[in-house]
Amino acid sequence: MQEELIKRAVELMEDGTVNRVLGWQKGQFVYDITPAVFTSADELKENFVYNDFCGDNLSKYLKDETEKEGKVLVFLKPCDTYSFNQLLTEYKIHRENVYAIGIECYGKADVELLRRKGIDGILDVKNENGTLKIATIYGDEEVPMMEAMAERCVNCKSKKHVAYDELIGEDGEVLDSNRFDMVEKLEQMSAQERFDFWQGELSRCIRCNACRNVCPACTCEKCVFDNPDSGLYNKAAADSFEEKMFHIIRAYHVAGRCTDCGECSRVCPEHIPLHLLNRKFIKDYNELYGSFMAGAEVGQVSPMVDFTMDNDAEPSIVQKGGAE
Amino acid sequence: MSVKENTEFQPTIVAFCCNWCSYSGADLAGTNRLSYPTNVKIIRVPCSCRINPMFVLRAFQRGADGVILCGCHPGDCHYMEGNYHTRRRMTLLFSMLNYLGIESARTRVEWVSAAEGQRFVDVMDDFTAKITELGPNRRLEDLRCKKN
Amino acid sequence: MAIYKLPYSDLNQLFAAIAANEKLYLPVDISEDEAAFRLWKEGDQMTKKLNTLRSAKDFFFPQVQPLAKFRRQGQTIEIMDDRTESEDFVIFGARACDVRSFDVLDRVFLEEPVDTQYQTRRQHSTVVSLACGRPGETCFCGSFGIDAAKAGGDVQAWHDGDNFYLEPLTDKGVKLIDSVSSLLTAGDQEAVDQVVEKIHTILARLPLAGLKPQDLRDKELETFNSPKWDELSSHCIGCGSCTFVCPTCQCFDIEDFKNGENVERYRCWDSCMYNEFTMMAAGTPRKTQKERFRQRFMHKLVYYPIKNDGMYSCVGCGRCLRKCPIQMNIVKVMKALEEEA
Amino acid sequence: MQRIGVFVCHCGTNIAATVDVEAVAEAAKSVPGVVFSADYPYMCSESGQDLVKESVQKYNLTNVVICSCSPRMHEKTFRKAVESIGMNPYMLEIANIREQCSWVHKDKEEGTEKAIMLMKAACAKATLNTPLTPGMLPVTKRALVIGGGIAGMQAALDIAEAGYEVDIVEQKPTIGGKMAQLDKTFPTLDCSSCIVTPKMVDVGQNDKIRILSYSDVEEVKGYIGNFDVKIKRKARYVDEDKCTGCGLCTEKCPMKKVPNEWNLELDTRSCVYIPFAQAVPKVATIDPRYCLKLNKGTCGICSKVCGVGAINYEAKDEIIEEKYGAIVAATGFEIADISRYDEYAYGQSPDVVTSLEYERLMSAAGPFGGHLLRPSDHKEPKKIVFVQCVGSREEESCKGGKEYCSKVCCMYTAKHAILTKDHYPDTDIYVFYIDVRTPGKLFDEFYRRAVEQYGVHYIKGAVGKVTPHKETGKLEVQGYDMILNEQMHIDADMVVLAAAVEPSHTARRMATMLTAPMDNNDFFTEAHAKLRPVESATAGVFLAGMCQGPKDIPETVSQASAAAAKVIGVLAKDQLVGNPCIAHPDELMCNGCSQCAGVCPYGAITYVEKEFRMPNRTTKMRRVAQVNEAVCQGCGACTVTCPSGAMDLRGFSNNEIMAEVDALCL
Repeated sequence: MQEELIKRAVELMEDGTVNRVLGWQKGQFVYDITPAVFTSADELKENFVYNDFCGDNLSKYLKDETEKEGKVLVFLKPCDTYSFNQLLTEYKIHRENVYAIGIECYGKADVELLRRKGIDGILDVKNENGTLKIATIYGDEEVPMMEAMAERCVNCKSKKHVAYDELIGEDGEVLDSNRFDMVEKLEQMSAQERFDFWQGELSRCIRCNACRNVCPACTCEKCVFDNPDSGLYNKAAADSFEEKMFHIIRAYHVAGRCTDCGECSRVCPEHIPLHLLNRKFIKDYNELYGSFMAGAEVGQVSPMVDFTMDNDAEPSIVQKGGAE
Repeated sequence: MSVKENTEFQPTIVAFCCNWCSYSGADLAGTNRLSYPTNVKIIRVPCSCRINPMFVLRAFQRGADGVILCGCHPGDCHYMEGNYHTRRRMTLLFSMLNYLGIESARTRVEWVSAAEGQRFVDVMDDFTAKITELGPNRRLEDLRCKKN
Repeated sequence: MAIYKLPYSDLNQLFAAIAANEKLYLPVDISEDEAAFRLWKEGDQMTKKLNTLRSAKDFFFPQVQPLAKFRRQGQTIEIMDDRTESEDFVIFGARACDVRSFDVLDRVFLEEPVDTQYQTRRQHSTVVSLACGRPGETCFCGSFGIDAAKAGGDVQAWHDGDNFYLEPLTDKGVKLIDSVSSLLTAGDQEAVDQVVEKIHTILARLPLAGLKPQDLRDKELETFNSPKWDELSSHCIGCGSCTFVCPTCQCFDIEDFKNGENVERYRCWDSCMYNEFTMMAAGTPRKTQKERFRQRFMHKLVYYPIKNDGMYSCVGCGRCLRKCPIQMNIVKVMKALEEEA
Repeated sequence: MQRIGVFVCHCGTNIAATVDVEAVAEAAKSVPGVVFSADYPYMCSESGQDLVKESVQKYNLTNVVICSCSPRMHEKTFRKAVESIGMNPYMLEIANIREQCSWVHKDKEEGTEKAIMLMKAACAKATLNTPLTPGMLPVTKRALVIGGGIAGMQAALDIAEAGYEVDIVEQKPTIGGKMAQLDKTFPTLDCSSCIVTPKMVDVGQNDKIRILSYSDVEEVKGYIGNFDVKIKRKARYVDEDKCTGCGLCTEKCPMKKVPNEWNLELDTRSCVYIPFAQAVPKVATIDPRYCLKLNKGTCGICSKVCGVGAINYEAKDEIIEEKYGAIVAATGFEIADISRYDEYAYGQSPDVVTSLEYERLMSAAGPFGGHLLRPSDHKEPKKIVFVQCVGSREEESCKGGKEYCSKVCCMYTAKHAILTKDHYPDTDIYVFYIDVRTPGKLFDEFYRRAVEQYGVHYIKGAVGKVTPHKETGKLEVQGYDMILNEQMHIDADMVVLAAAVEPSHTARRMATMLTAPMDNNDFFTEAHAKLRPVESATAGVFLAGMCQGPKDIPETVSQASAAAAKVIGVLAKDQLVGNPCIAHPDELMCNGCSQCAGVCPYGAITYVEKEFRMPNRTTKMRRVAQVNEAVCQGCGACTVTCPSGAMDLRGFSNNEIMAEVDALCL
């Protein structure tokens, strides 16, 4: 796959379709891959990488990238294409300045999941038919890819590319995933249990803002949490209230725009399952106002700005349905 | 803070009322010399759709034990659609608070028209009673804002 | 100094004995993935993980720290000192990198004007370090002359699976060992040397073992103007994860929390990666992410060494290597700068 | 730094009985920013107002907080008072310590405590007040009326009467609308043409009114006082100014087989045509779909016979641009398509007709010259069945019918029955109904006349099936009488269906252009169902007639006159004063995501590309929101949608509301 992508990128650069390529760059280990812009065939051949660890969603970079001179080539995994469309919906990408290639994805590995298994000192990881063969300082290990796969990929919502100029590999289908199972499980807990769960998770937050800054939906010129005049400004949670405040507002502000790409949970240094907050909103509006997938199409009206006169539930439904 | 300090729990209740219906309804309750608990403190907003989730959270942070939003009945909004937006936004916000384990009875939306002075009183009586029963807000409090 | 030992199985008794006298903080598992220092309570096990996610700097320089309260009464304002005197406490199991980070921070906070909050906490602490039996691929403390096998602190410790070895290095350390001496027996240097030897063998095989920082003290301007910064910073998302997991980052902001008519003043960590860092009336001095990114690494690799006799403000703990959302980090920066040189 | 003055009203004993007003005034003294406080028996009295004014001047107050009755009562009074001495009226806040404190609480201690909190909250908000100035907007003193039916004509005449110019845009070649097609009107039975054609003439002759017939509104931009409208004048191929309406061309036109819309296609007309004798403007129009000259290049007879040379085959559609200060939407209605109701055999037999077709059949200007004949065999019908509520009052799930009541059918069916009986007393008439609804002056009397005096058979029940029998020419009507609980069979000669009315099919497009809201049925929504029934929520757009909901002629005319009065109210002003409490985007923070426009009920938000200064002497074009101050009504829906808080509401800003929250909670 990697070779194919490089070949096509070089072609498109050579025929003048694009003048640079937004992709993934090799790191010093097998897994520390950095998003990067490549401007020559040599750079591509030397440093471009596409492997099991290329989890980064590149679409948000297009916000700045498409404001530059000339067309940029971007590689988008199926879930990234949703973010791409959502950014287009919000006028964040200049479509004419980007050439999007949709690429297949069978799920990405998360090195933290290997570490969770006690595997450390990782020197190399090879995927051989669904088994990760890991070389470490302390000996070799084997882990089935499924067990090293990020939660968002295990519960992949769609293998379909909803936007692209060209496709490399197969296009898939929207999947009937189990991504709401954990939300449901939480819903079925008692209020006290839920409170304890979230208190435990959110109290670990260090307010590094990685979840926000990586989020393709977070494109504000100035975030309310960075704005001393907003009434929400704060740099660190000085009280546990502020941990909740930050995460409730963050999730609320992206509700109806969040494509459930899972970047927030991927980057959280504390492994807080932030996607469970976003998914709660998604699950709620799907159930209450009809199925909606942000980014499925450009120009959709989000359920957060829409309403029906007669069919919308009253807020009291929360009390009736909620476990106490 | 209530004068009945140290006797029983006196909740702080913030009621956001839209200018056209509910605030007038509250005025009517006064004009008719009806009565509801002093715990209820009303904030006037042009429309219930003006109420930002952050106001609701702010109220809890600063010491509210219950927050209630009142607007025109669906279909009667002075701005035609405002309360439809409120309905969705607050349903989703309340659901999220509930999901985080915050007691769902602490938040409420009620539609009160300008003619429903009695209803305003009934709603506030009931809400105050429910919050009193529920006790002080502990799950969404900010310790710095607690009175000492 | 003398070496003491106790059977590994008696570790819990050691914890209990220390905790009987003062507060004991121990790295424990807080989730499947991460460990953190927590106040020890009966039954807590020391984590098997290499290191805590948040560094041990939290003990001396916590993320949020109250400074003062302003209470308003009528037309008068009362200012209340909010600082509390610290109690004695023990940090147990800090790694060599974190122990070195205290030296880095000391040079900032204990310089005139002395940060009394930091100073108080430092004075009240006793640090028991622990050698790294299983360093990870992201470790590069050796690059800064740190020996993960001899972790330093007030007491340094090792374990070889069967026994736990302790060596007091300072008066505070001796005092701590004395207070628990009933549990300890004399240890043999040879056993410790074996552990050290074993660790050194592993350290030599680490992928970043050969990494050596350049002395850039007389290349301040060239480094500042290096074209590499553009590329290195180009995909930085400007979050603060590297800063907040870093054991040596020491920037903070002072904020007021308006609480009705009262104000609570506190300080909290800030990150030079944030665009509102050192915001002034006229705006921010570092307007682009490149400038902010450069600031962080210039500080660690150039400015700090210039002021501190060549000591780097990085201890090679590798936390930022693991936590950066886009996997850009100080090692890549060091390598890129070296490439250019 | 703020210098706030707090004024506490006793309101006689209304407040003072349950609130220790002096304690409130005293407590105010220690509130940050307050430099003066006082209590007074009646703040709203002239001397009370004087106290406020004097204090403002004496203590250099920047803000005033009045603790008194509801702001809905005296906010305006006090704002006027402070404005009179040069203070910005929006630097004043009211703490409602009467309706929401003294009157609802009995315990004086508690009441006082709460009043103090309300006072503090008002002070907290006042501290953040900023001076607001309403925008002034110029007014183009001309009106546009969309639709030339009775509603549009009446509105235009009333506006013209007040001295303002009006343009009527009518899509058909003539004004007159549906009313001109009616035979008689209920309940007076006067001839519809006889009352509507003089109106048409009045409109045509009024020098303040310009009729733009055979035209469509193409684009509406702007806002109250300043609408920019593009109107398409469809090519008529006849010069309106030259044509005298002599009708010679229509006689000579060889293409005579064009279905005649005017008679609902019950007969035919020529290709170049004048819709009916009293058409206004009375000029011919060439139907380009059928014209031989336009389609095949042959014929050209009309041009040859026209004595004034009015025919112009080269004519093109033309777009004209006009400015208006106010717009009346009077787009009227259509008869709903009932072809899907197979059971009534509409479309299968020409003798099954809609009520409007029946009007034409009875009309003296209709296809049979006023002689009631069956369309199939031109024989007089002896037995007629009327079916009510065809397509009205139905569940949508049923056949896509209308849930609403079409309102006029009960009455016009009674009218049809009476008229038929009047002219042809031996006709048997059956009316199948669900309910008979006759609210209206002399309406029930009229209906009772049909039943009691004319012996029309009213049957509560439904018609299940109409079967046309070719051999007998009869229509077999199977019905069900709910009162007798029995099936009925009637061999009718004609069946008349009271088809639902629905808004004009152009209404949705029009509403989008006008940014005027519509309901699910495509009726325009009024700004307030009770209190602003002739205004659209979009400022400067007014509603008249069926486009707002089913209504009869007198209701339509009253609404049209009311709408005209509202238009005159706008046009009479040289400038409009805006509401200063409106949304306002901070362009530096707006990222142009465009969610706010999605919730604005007034279409007040638009986006522009603006250039911003960026670091290192660069600039960047960015999409940012703009709020049209004339259109925004200040609901605040957009402010909550804006994640960055770039959109804020003046007078009720985020910080002002949160300051109140803080003061009330702490």
